[in-house]
Amino acid sequence: MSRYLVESGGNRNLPDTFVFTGERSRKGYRLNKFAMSLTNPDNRDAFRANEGAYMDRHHLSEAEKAMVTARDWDALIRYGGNVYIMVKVAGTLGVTLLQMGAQMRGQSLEEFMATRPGAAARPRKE
Amino acid sequence: MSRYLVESGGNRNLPDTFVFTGERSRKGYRLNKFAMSLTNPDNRDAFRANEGAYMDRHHLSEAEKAMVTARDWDALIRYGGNVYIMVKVAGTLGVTLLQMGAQMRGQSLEEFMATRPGAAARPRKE
Amino acid sequence: MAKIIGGIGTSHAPSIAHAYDKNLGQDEAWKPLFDGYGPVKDWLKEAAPDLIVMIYNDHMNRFFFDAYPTLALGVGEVHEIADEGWGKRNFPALKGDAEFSWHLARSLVADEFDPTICQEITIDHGILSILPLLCDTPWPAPIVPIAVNVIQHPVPTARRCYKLGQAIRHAVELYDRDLRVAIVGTGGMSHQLHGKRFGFMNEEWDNEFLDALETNPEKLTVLSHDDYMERGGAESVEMIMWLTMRGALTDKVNRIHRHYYAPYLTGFGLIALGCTDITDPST
Amino acid sequence: MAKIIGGIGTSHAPSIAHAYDKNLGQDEAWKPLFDGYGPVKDWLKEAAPDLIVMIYNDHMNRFFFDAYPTLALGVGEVHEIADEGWGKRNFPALKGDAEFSWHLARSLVADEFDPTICQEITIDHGILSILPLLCDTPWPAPIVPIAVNVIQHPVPTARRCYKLGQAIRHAVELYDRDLRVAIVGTGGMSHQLHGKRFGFMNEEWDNEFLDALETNPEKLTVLSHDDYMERGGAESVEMIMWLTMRGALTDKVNRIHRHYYAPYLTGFGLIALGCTDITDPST
Ligand SMILES: [Fe+3]
Ligand SMILES: [Fe+3]
Repeated sequence: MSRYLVESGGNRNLPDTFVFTGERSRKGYRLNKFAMSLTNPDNRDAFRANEGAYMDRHHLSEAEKAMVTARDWDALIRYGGNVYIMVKVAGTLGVTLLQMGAQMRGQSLEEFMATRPGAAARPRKE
Repeated sequence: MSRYLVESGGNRNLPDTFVFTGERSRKGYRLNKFAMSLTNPDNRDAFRANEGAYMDRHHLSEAEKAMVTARDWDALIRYGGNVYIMVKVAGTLGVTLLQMGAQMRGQSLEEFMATRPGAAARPRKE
Repeated sequence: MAKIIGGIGTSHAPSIAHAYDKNLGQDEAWKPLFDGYGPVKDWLKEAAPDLIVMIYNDHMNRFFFDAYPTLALGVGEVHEIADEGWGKRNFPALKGDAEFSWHLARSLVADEFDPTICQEITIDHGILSILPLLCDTPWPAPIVPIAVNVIQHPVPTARRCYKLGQAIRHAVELYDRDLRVAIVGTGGMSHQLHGKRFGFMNEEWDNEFLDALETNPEKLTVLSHDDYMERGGAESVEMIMWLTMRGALTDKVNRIHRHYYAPYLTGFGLIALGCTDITDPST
Repeated sequence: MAKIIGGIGTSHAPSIAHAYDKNLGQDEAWKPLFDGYGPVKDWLKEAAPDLIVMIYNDHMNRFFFDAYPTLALGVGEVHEIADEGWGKRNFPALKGDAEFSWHLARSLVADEFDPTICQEITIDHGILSILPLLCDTPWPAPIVPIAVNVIQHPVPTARRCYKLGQAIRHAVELYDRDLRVAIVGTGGMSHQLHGKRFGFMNEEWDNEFLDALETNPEKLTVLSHDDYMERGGAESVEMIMWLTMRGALTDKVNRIHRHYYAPYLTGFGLIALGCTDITDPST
């Protein structure tokens, strides 16, 4: 096998893993571009004020909009969203990375946190 | 001498030549950024409508503005302007590359064209 | 398995675009240039490549010095035409080949090249000034653009550009579809566009370069940028992009055509070389 | 002549930034992490480098996939703080060192690296999440940032990252000012942030990596990206940036400090290594 096939990542079909390959980046391009725009505070305000209108301005497809509207992080990432960019959508909507992760694992936040080594040490108040 | 000094360009002090080094790019950054903005037709209109105001919006220094106002292509390039970007300023102002070149050589356009091998063949009407 | 059928080295220049758009191809001053492309255009039509890889440089129409790539690879399905400061030229956008381009990206990165991967790229006269002289619209094949920094020093060495061509050949040979690929390297031959040396041309050196490019390209890879700039003028350093084209071909090549004409500011050179491992009659 | 005095490998994570900004450093959950940085912060203060080269990755805060660099080098006099989607953090901009950075650009390009040269770059948690744990403001030294693509595959090989470190060392040794340079490589150790494998950590592998990084880094350079992702989770491939730091050091190194803590989502690792060719008592 050519060296590049060994090196280029995502060839080993790792379980439950969606390596962010060029193919995925290409498919998720428009979605990620929309989400990247949320690094601008005015854009965050505009998105929060009217999610649908903001997504329309970024030409998202109906399927893409539906995944955002449903906060379906698992679907968004399978589709081609990059997790580091999807957290910008989540952050704008007040959803934390821990909440995203619990959802992707099909758990409640409490169930997920109980699996964390540091969880016992963490004040659970917040 | 280290290989990189041989390779990095602009070490041989070529006569009448201003190699576009990092140092020059750094010094001319603001000037080149202003000129690069003229790849947008609305910006070209705005610049033509009021050169001074447009340059102020791009925070050019008085010295930078003066060189543009004087169409002093030689000074602009010595200063740090890149010739491929300065032609965007010239083009917006209706000045051709041949005119820029003649000026940089201290010649009239006719004098310069007379030095060109192809000039004899060229219809001189336009 | 894909294969490289041959390559073209050619100058590029805004003046060529201007002459084309003003319909000056039959003008006395421009006819020698336009006619010179005829045989290469015919060859390209006959050879009918499935894909064209084009090595060129962006003249600050897509990239600025806020983030100027040493190497940039366009991986999109389409590449739009740039506005260089006097309006977009009236040509259809270029079609890309995303699948091949991403394969090329994988292969180049594994081979220790560091391209900036561009899903959006706009094309300037580095490609578009000479493309209409090489083929008619609609563009006959998808184009994969690779932009090399030859503007803001440090620029890659001549040897590095040659090695890039070898790495492109390697990638093409690894590709699992039966594509016939042509490669084009563009860049003005002798010219300098600034200072008292504005208008410098060196016909002798340009032809020496064309000789060596065909039969002994290694000789050109050991020259420094100052060597190029001294012999051909500061802006002629872009000739190193022809070496990328040459690096992608077989060691020995068949010359299809060669042409040179230096009327005003730039040595306009043109060379088409066929790979000797290609037996396909249509080449 | 400049010299590299030592290097630091460290995780980076938005959660560290969050904990810092919420003043959770003495919180039971975060205290082990923050305390772990104490000895390295002390060492850095004592060693007082004149310049810090930082290898990190941008998480789509400066660059997007329209043009995503495999390597990007910040050459500005100042590097602004990025807004990652929840407001800029309240820190002063980083000071750069344009003169050294352009030297580094020249040396890297001559050594066949193809960085995108950035006169404007904004810095995200790849650097900023851990910088306040390594030193106090005002930032004690200029920082030269090098961003590596570890996000959008293809990403550079582990070996290439190591070689980049060697090339940085080479450039530092060519520099004609007597600078004492530290190098930092950042990147989360084991972690995966998506899918059912979200939250995956592998303490055993992380520590094996730390062992080998110190004494046998070559062993880590032959692993493929899939090896890294299988052992540490998909996002942990950014560990290859630690190899750049290691490649810039002497073959043998003095361990200053090592720390590991994996409370929630990411293996937080930290190692500081001094170069054995440095006799300066302040290191
Ligand atoms: Fe050019
Ligand atoms: Fe990271």
